[in-house]
Amino acid sequence: MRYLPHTDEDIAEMLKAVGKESLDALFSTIPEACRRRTDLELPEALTEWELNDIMGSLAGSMAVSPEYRIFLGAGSYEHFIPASVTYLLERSEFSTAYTPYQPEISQGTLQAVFEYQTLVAALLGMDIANASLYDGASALAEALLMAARVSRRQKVALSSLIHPLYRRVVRTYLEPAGFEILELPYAADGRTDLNHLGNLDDLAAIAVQSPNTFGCIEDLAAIGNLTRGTKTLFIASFTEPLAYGLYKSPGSQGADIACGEGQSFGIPQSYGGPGLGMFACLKPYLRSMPGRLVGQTTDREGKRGFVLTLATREQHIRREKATSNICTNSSLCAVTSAMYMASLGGTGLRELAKLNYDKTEYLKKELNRAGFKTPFAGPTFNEFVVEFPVGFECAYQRLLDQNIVAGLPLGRYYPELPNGYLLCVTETKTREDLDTLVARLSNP
Amino acid sequence: MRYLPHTDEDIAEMLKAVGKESLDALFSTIPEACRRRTDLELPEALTEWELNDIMGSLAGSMAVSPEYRIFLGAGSYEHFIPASVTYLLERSEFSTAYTPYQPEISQGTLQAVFEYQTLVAALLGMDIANASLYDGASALAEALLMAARVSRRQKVALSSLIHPLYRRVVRTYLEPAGFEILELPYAADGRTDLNHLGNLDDLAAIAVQSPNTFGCIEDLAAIGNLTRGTKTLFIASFTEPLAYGLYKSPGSQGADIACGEGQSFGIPQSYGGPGLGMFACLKPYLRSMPGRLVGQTTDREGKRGFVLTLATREQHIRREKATSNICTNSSLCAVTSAMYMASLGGTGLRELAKLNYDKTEYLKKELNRAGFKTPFAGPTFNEFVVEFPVGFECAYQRLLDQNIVAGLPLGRYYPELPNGYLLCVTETKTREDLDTLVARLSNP
Amino acid sequence: LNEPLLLEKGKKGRCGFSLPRRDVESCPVEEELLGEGPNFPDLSEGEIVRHYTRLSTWNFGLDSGMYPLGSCTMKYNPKTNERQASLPGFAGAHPLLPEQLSQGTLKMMFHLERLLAEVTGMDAVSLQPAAGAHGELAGMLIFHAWHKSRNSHRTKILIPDTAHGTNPASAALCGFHPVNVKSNEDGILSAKVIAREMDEETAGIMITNPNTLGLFEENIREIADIVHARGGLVYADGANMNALMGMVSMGELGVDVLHLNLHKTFSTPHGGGGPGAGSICVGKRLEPFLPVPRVLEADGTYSLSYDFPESIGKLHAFYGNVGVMIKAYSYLRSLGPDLKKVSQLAVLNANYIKEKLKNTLYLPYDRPCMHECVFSDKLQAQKKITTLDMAKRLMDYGFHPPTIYFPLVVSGAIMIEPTETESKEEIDLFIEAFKEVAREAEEDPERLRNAPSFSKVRRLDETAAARHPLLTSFDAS
Amino acid sequence: LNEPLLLEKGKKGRCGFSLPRRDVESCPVEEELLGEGPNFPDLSEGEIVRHYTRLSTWNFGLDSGMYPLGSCTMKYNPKTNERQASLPGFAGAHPLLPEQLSQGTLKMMFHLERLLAEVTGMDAVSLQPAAGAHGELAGMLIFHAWHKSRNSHRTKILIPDTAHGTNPASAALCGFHPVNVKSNEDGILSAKVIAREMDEETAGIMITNPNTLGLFEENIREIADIVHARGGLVYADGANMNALMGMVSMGELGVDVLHLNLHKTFSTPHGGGGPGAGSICVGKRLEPFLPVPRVLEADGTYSLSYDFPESIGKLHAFYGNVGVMIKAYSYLRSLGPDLKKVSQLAVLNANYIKEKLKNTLYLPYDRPCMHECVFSDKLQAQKKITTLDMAKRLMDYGFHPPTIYFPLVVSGAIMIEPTETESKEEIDLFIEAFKEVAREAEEDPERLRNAPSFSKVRRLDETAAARHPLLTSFDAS
Repeated sequence: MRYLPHTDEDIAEMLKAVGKESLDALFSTIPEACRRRTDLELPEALTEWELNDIMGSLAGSMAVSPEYRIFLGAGSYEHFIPASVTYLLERSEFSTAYTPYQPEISQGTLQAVFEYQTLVAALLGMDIANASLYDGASALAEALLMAARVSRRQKVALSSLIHPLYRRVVRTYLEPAGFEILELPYAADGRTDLNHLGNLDDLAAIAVQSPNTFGCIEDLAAIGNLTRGTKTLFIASFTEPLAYGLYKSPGSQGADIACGEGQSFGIPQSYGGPGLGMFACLKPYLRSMPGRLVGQTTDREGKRGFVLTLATREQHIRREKATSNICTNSSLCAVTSAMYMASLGGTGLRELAKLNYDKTEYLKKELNRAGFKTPFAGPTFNEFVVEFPVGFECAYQRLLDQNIVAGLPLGRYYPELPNGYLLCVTETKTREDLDTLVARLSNP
Repeated sequence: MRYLPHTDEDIAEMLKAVGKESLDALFSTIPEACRRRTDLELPEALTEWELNDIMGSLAGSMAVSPEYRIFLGAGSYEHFIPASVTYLLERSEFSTAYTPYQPEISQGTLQAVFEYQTLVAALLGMDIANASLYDGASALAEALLMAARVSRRQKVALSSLIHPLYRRVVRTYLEPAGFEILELPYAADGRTDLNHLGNLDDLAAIAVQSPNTFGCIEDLAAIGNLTRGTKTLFIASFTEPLAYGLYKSPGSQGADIACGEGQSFGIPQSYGGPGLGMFACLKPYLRSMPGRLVGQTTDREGKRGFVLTLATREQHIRREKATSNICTNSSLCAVTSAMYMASLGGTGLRELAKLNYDKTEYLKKELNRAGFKTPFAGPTFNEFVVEFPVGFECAYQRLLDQNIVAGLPLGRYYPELPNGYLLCVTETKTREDLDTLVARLSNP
Repeated sequence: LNEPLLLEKGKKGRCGFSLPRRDVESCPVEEELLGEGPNFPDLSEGEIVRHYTRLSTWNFGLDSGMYPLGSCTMKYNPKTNERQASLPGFAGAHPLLPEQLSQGTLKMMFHLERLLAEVTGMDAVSLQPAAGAHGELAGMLIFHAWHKSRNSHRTKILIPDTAHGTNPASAALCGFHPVNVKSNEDGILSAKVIAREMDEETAGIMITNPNTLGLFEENIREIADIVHARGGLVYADGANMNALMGMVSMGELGVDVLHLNLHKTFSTPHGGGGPGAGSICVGKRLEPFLPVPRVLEADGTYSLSYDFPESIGKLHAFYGNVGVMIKAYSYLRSLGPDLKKVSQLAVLNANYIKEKLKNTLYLPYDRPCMHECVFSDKLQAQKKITTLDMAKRLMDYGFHPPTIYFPLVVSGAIMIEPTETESKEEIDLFIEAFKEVAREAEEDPERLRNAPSFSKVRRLDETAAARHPLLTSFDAS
Repeated sequence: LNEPLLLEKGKKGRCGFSLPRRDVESCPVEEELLGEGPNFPDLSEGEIVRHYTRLSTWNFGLDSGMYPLGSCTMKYNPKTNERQASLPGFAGAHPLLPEQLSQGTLKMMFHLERLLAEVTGMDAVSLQPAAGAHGELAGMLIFHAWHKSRNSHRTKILIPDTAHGTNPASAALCGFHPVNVKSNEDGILSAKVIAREMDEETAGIMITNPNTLGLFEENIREIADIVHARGGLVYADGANMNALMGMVSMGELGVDVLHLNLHKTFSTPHGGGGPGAGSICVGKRLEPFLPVPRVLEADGTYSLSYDFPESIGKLHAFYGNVGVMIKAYSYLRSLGPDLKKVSQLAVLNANYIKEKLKNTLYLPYDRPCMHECVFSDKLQAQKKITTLDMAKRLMDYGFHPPTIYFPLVVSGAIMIEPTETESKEEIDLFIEAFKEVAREAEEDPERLRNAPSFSKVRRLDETAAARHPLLTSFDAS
């Protein structure tokens, strides 16, 4: 096997050195009763070439662009990824390194993550950001746990327009530990209705997502005004960070924590993972923050360098009192997103965000013109809800056969919207794609 | 444009520093009469994403495996390329470097090429090898010119079973300079007929290819015996170096120069180029050898290092008296082939060569059993000639429609073989592929 | 080569990204929502490529040299796995595609689960956890859900001192209080101690096997029987599974829940700290509690099902780190039954190092080890040379240092895990280097204290970093 | 990190290659032909990856830093070009595929020829030559064939002292005797000199324009007229085309044949010395002589034709370096009319360096330069510091040195070509570094003579290498 360097001769010499007769004898400390009684029943080893065939045919069965036109967003976004980012990320000094525990020979990862922290903090308008969490959903769960630690409260309010799958993850994390979750309904304009919030005295946090699951931009300023001066933390979640190239940042609107999914920034969709949990907050919360942090320091000669820092918050030091159990995170995805953000730059980010917005507005208008309803009037970014006619399911299926995925049916998550579909338009869609969609929808 | 870093401000500052008013003014030394009168009429610049679409559709129109089963060899061979080789080769320290004129910061390329020279010399059974030439055809032409320099003779004998396109290249190189070319016919067994050679007194070289264009292994020993002790050089050319994993090397059979195409060793076929001109010879000819050479030396501290050496043979020093005009060669392809040879190792090379041989023999036998004639009895490696029935062209065309390319029609190059086809079988073909081919040929 | 920070580079107006052609009109944006966009630096593509290329050269990766980090299983990451995961059909797939359009990935996931079940000897698998600690959390949530389903409320959990560091934190997240259990003089757990600690308020035990001393927990079956008899469950941290493939069936040992680190045992790259994947494996009776959705198969068609009412729920927005799964699946299919040989050679390499270095470094538990061995700096302490000094000096010899100061049960621990992909020659070089470092500790201790000498930076001040945290360029400027 | 030679590594029985499954029986091989196979070292895949990864880190590439090699046009090599060339449809295509199955590549080649014709202002193009010098050879063969077609036998060729070094060797290959022509005190050719040298035995002239001093040959039209009037042809070495795109039409200048280096002007990587591509462009009257096969188009269908009886024949086994062409085509399509800006900025960068360094280094020709500028070590000579010393010292500052000791017409030449992809900041750093080196030449000359200090090896003994050539591991051991 080409990964195993041992020749028979090597094995013989090494066994001799350790005083064992056979490879099996190495396992002498495993009691007989603990030994596996049967051989591994695994399919025969494949050659590299057979593997290529098999994986090629599995991958070939998936519906992806350019063969398919996919108008799905809802937490995973199709964006163009520069070949330069793909190349850089494949450099094995980045990809095959471990967590940078030995900083002197890990300055590449450390500086790149430090820059990532800087870019994320700038993007979200926050003071500090960590080195990443698993994904947007677990980042939100960690943010709520952090708010509970900071506020010493057990109840959190969650907008019902937070991604439905994120809310399921939050329940998984919070319910066993005895937290209470209040879900906030939404208003007619497709934004969170804060009227039923009641008083904040027992609330650890209010969490909303913007753009929310209907694609609408939440009134973050209003929430910021509500929580300002209280012990309740304002958590702004997101699934599409590109929106902050155009819209005001959570930090500028009074958020205490901003967290969400960074997949949009140069990370392949990969059927939902790996993703990138972005996590940023205000400086006073630093020591309650989950996840790794990279900090700047100097070496013995006074030269700038970077290290993992504040590990005292982490599980390997604080054990059960750690701010979180997170250890392996999404470091390579964080570096990827930094490469992507650097590629865009401030100028490019704004232009790209505006283009997403404009293309989405174009589709919205064309759909309206063709007679389709868009039930929510709130401003959107690159997603919006459209109400298709009753019985649209068959048409949806026919469009699939024409290699078009016409959005996400919302009825599964919002039963009150049985004909609601969430459509997403990114820069990957040309005007022709949009015109084709409208035409096919009109004559499915 | 994302490759051009200059901002308007940069341009203004720099123009000021050089004392010019505008970018156009930089070209003031170009007389008005020499200025281009019209703008470049080039198609509008494409975005990276448009380019992906266009190139994807161009590439998509090409017939390649796994969609097609292609039984073509004849100088370009489909072999499996390990993902590890592809990865390593993409490392930009190798790919984006220039010729290693500054050895202290080019030890990567230099050591890799030194190792390449070692592997090639070992493969071909020769003393020394150069750092590569363009491709197998120009390597043969350079070998013949070198033989002429060494022997001070103007006439060379070429087997007619040297790749027909190589022979055309040789004519291009040799005829304007007044060299005479004698073509040696082939015998009934598909090997070069040496009977018409005559005396060697005016011959600079005898060149044969093995395996030859009919896939047959030439009797190199016989030629070695002929030229031994004479001033006539024996040049062994090849298009498929993998054969030397199984068959005796040219060096062991008395060749003075061995040269040919190294594409088989990990280099993509790429519609014929870039290839790799492998070139090796005996040490006495060192100073007449064309092309770059890497040699071992030491640095000031006595540490081993590598440099380009014997540049006094080359054009930038010797100008018109150089051994060749070659400058840029196929360095990255040489490194690739070294990676590939290292991946196989001696053990793997032999096994892979034997597998090519065995699969080819299998097809040969199955074709014979199905009633097809294989006109030449000489031993072969991974190619052989089959004589299809008169009027086979239509069947050939029908097989194309079934995504099978049933070999190369030889009539174009050897009019006496109007129904001869050269079939190639490498390790990329499974027994099932071979059985399918025979079945389809039998019932086209 | 030096390279400034990104934020110290760039000029407004550059762009390293190919902005798509604008083919629609510009639309106005609601004024009060419109932001200014972050003030990222603008760079050309060439500048970005150079920036990250330079940064990469300051990093030591597995492809740079031996990386014998104990407990981390830094084995060679095959390049073909990367190729497979980047196939457009995999990399470009949207997670909410209709099932009929995503059969390939679902099939891969289904089969990967079956393969992992066979390797571990467990009955059912969920690939959803995104990392080892995420898998531990899933395990603890399953403990919690199982007890709850039996109307039992248990608050404690046993965790040996030789367990992985994440275990207590994962348990605490589910409201369990960790009870520290000491290993015996052989470095393993004794059944007696467990019998004493295990009670009706204890949800179960989290065992790392082989433990972090690299030793097989020989009494695991007895321990499992005790825990089960008192209504508890047994969790095994499978991060060290690289020692045991084909040798042991975790299910037969009495393990109820086990997580695997696909980025350790199954060769997916660590990425400088992730992404990984922490698949979780359970016995039959715990299958109903696995995270949703689960991948089902019927008549050759694959689907995702949320219809498991006892499930602990979701742990990840979608289905976990599918890109990582593809690499692990490629590895498993490439090795097949050779996985047993992987474990044998990993254990051979570790025992070889243990034998060869045990006269150079203090070996607290001189017994046959599994895939890693643990030394300490006791012999060097007289010269006031610490584990840290030796680790830093190893860098100068071209090796990544081993894991240091872990496990906590050994003071000044040096935890070496070579993995099976290191050749005897490389290991011999490593041994020689370590011996040389030990010699230097005797003869030239200052040299060690000043190490490393050849790295991008010299020894860094980690204390200052923590005392005055500078976490962004804005902070630092 | 050190790394032994391949031949010093490995153990018999390893294999880093996945050998395909044997699905046919083994057949006997004729005994007397059967060899033993070469004694290559056997290594595992991981060992090979590590070997070449380590080697790569000892190399300076364009992605490592500024690479201002004069006459080499080391511009940023866009990553998307690599992506396109590695598309399976391109990379996996057999050159003898039936035309109906290879339309995509043929179409690319046809259009690339048209684009290059437009950029140069020439009429017809062949992409076949595999490198610049191969293009020169093609050009000389065309000279030869053209004269022959007119029954004229000419034996000489004019080559200025400011031409590229390959020119005389290329001419000699076709039997031409090069006649060296001196440039004037401004560093360019004067028409008078050409009028004196050009005679009826001279086949023509090979001009490099801009020449190797980085200067535009202002008299080129007049020179071309003279050469043409006496029955000769004008060859232009287009290696320096990066200076002139959109500014000059070579055809209008009177150039009959021109080669382009796709690996210089059109951004394809140099690969440590190749593969490149040296496409050749000609005026209408020389089109019949271009190499075969040529790519033809009819009704949107592309084909290869050998039907050009006056052709010089074939220069390459197939059609040249198609993989390189794909990258150049991608570049051309990505830039479009911005190519003019490429040349403007390349010239701006060079002039900026010339201005900024002309008080530090001796500038033999103080005139506006094109894409490169040539200094010399005259000012440093008093301290016995040579161009070589300064070049080696620049490495310590993180820069690849410029081209040195070329062109020959300037003694101790330092030839700097920044290209357009270097930013002003990077160029300012380079200028600052060079000034620092010049300061050191004054103050600490020994430091320069000992440079480089931070590279893998110190200054290497090139004389010894040539005196006792060790060209393989067998030689050297």
